[in-house]
Amino acid sequence: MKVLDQATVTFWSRSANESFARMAAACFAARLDPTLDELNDIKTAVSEAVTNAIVHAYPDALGKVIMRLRLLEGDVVEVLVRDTGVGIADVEKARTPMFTTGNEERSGMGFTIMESFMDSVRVRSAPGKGTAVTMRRRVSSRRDRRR
Amino acid sequence: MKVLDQATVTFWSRSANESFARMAAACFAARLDPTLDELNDIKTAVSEAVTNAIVHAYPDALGKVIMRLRLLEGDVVEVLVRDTGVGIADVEKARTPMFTTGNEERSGMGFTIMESFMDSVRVRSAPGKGTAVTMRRRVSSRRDRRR
Amino acid sequence: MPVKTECRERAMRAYLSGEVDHHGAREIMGVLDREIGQALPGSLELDLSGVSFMDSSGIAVVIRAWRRMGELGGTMRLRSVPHQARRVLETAGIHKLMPLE
Amino acid sequence: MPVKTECRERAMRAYLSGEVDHHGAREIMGVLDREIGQALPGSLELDLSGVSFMDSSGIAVVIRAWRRMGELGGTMRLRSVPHQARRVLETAGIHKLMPLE
Ligand SMILES: Nc1ncnc2c1ncn2[C@@H]1O[C@H](COP(=O)(O)OP(=O)(O)O)[C@@H](O)[C@H]1O
Ligand SMILES: Nc1ncnc2c1ncn2[C@@H]1O[C@H](COP(=O)(O)OP(=O)(O)O)[C@@H](O)[C@H]1O
Repeated sequence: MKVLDQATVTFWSRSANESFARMAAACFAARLDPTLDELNDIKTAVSEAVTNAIVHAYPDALGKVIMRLRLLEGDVVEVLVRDTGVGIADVEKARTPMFTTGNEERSGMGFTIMESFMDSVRVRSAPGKGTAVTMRRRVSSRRDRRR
Repeated sequence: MKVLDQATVTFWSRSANESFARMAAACFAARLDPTLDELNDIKTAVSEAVTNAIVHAYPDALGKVIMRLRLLEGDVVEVLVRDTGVGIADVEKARTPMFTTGNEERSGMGFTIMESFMDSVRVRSAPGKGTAVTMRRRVSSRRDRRR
Repeated sequence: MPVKTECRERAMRAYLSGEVDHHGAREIMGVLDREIGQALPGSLELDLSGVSFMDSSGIAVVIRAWRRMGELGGTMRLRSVPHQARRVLETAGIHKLMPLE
Repeated sequence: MPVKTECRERAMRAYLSGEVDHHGAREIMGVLDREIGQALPGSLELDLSGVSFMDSSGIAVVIRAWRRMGELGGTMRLRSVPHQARRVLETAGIHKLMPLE
């Protein structure tokens, strides 16, 4: 799919940046004039992916989190959240609902939320190298809604 | 001044990104819990610097705009807006109120607004190399306001 | 404060507000743990009307309070759940564990 | 639409709304140019109550309309200017050119 525009946001793995990251993604996606529900869905999924990079990728240190935002042809928003942290050995297992290696502050529902709030979620990860989560969501353009 | 946190936002010189950039800066600055007026001042100044990079730096092409957001010790927000565009030959002249090389869509008040809405504005520029505008604004912390 | 509680005759009501994400969840859990531990209520009503955003960290907050109430032999319900938070909580099946209004 | 106009007995009122930045200014200028050119009003009142954000691009919008009204021998005033837009317009000294309420 053709990339119409793209922006990159880079930040440190501090929990205070979770809000910043999902707001930045929402402001970029707002360009497609989505409904409030669609925007909230994207914000929620981004919050999960970014929180994972902040909580799981760098357990004992600060690390960089890179979020690439894209607008694709056909009113599609793509968000890539990438870290260079510990990685995931078994991605399929990690995506199982309720599975978590975190403490009781984590519900293990992060990937499940991403999957149900976005149209597609692709995870690439290598232990010791890092994780990249690419999510896409088609939004209804104002054009369509007017019909 | 000690840097407490930092994030970088990179985007193309499209006018639709003006809104995205100032919102991203505001979301980052919101961490310091500024007043609405302070947040609006920062948004306005960022809008000017980013618009300049979009309008003036790359007259005939798309180029990259890099915005570095920092929280400095003492409740200070620092925003650096950098481009690798045409640069400014005479910065002092460019900063004069009403001076513009733009068409009648520009008022020549961009730098003046940045200067009056922020505590400090530093401009470094080299013709053919690009321009970097660094702005700082101390915000009143909630702590102070409670006193 | 992201949590306010009131308790009357062992019926506790807690009001969450703001963005319930990982950054904020720990403080909320801490307050709820403490208040439940002090009041030992027979029922807990968690009012989410002031929640502007919730992600899966909110699921953990709710489940933890629900477990605590279970240990005390009490009941728990969710009240005034905004649309976005409802979508998150329902994705996790929370409505099968407790009433969600 | 970021501009709505109404004209009664050569008194025009124009309502700007949304974010008046460089991205949006061109369309606003185009609409104002066209409407003023068609109605040839004796006075223009620019109502900014719906403006959620304005930067120096808004100054250019206002000055352009003011020049146009000057050419027509008419008057211009600004009405219901929100706080943030007022700060921007006053920094440019717009209040010395026309009433700003
Ligand atoms: N970016 C990441 N880096 C390392 N591990 C990750 C990352 N994202 C997810 N994981 C692993 O996948 C598990 C499941 O993730 P998720 O479904 O989001 O639930 P939770 O974050 O609540 O644990 C995590 O507990 C963690 O082990
Ligand atoms: N990033 C930039 N790259 C090149 N030239 C610039 C840049 N920023 C400002 N300038 C020059 O400085 C002038 C004054 O800028 P400014 O005060 O913001 O007013 P305006 O943008 O309305 O022209 C511009 O007209 C332009 O010639």
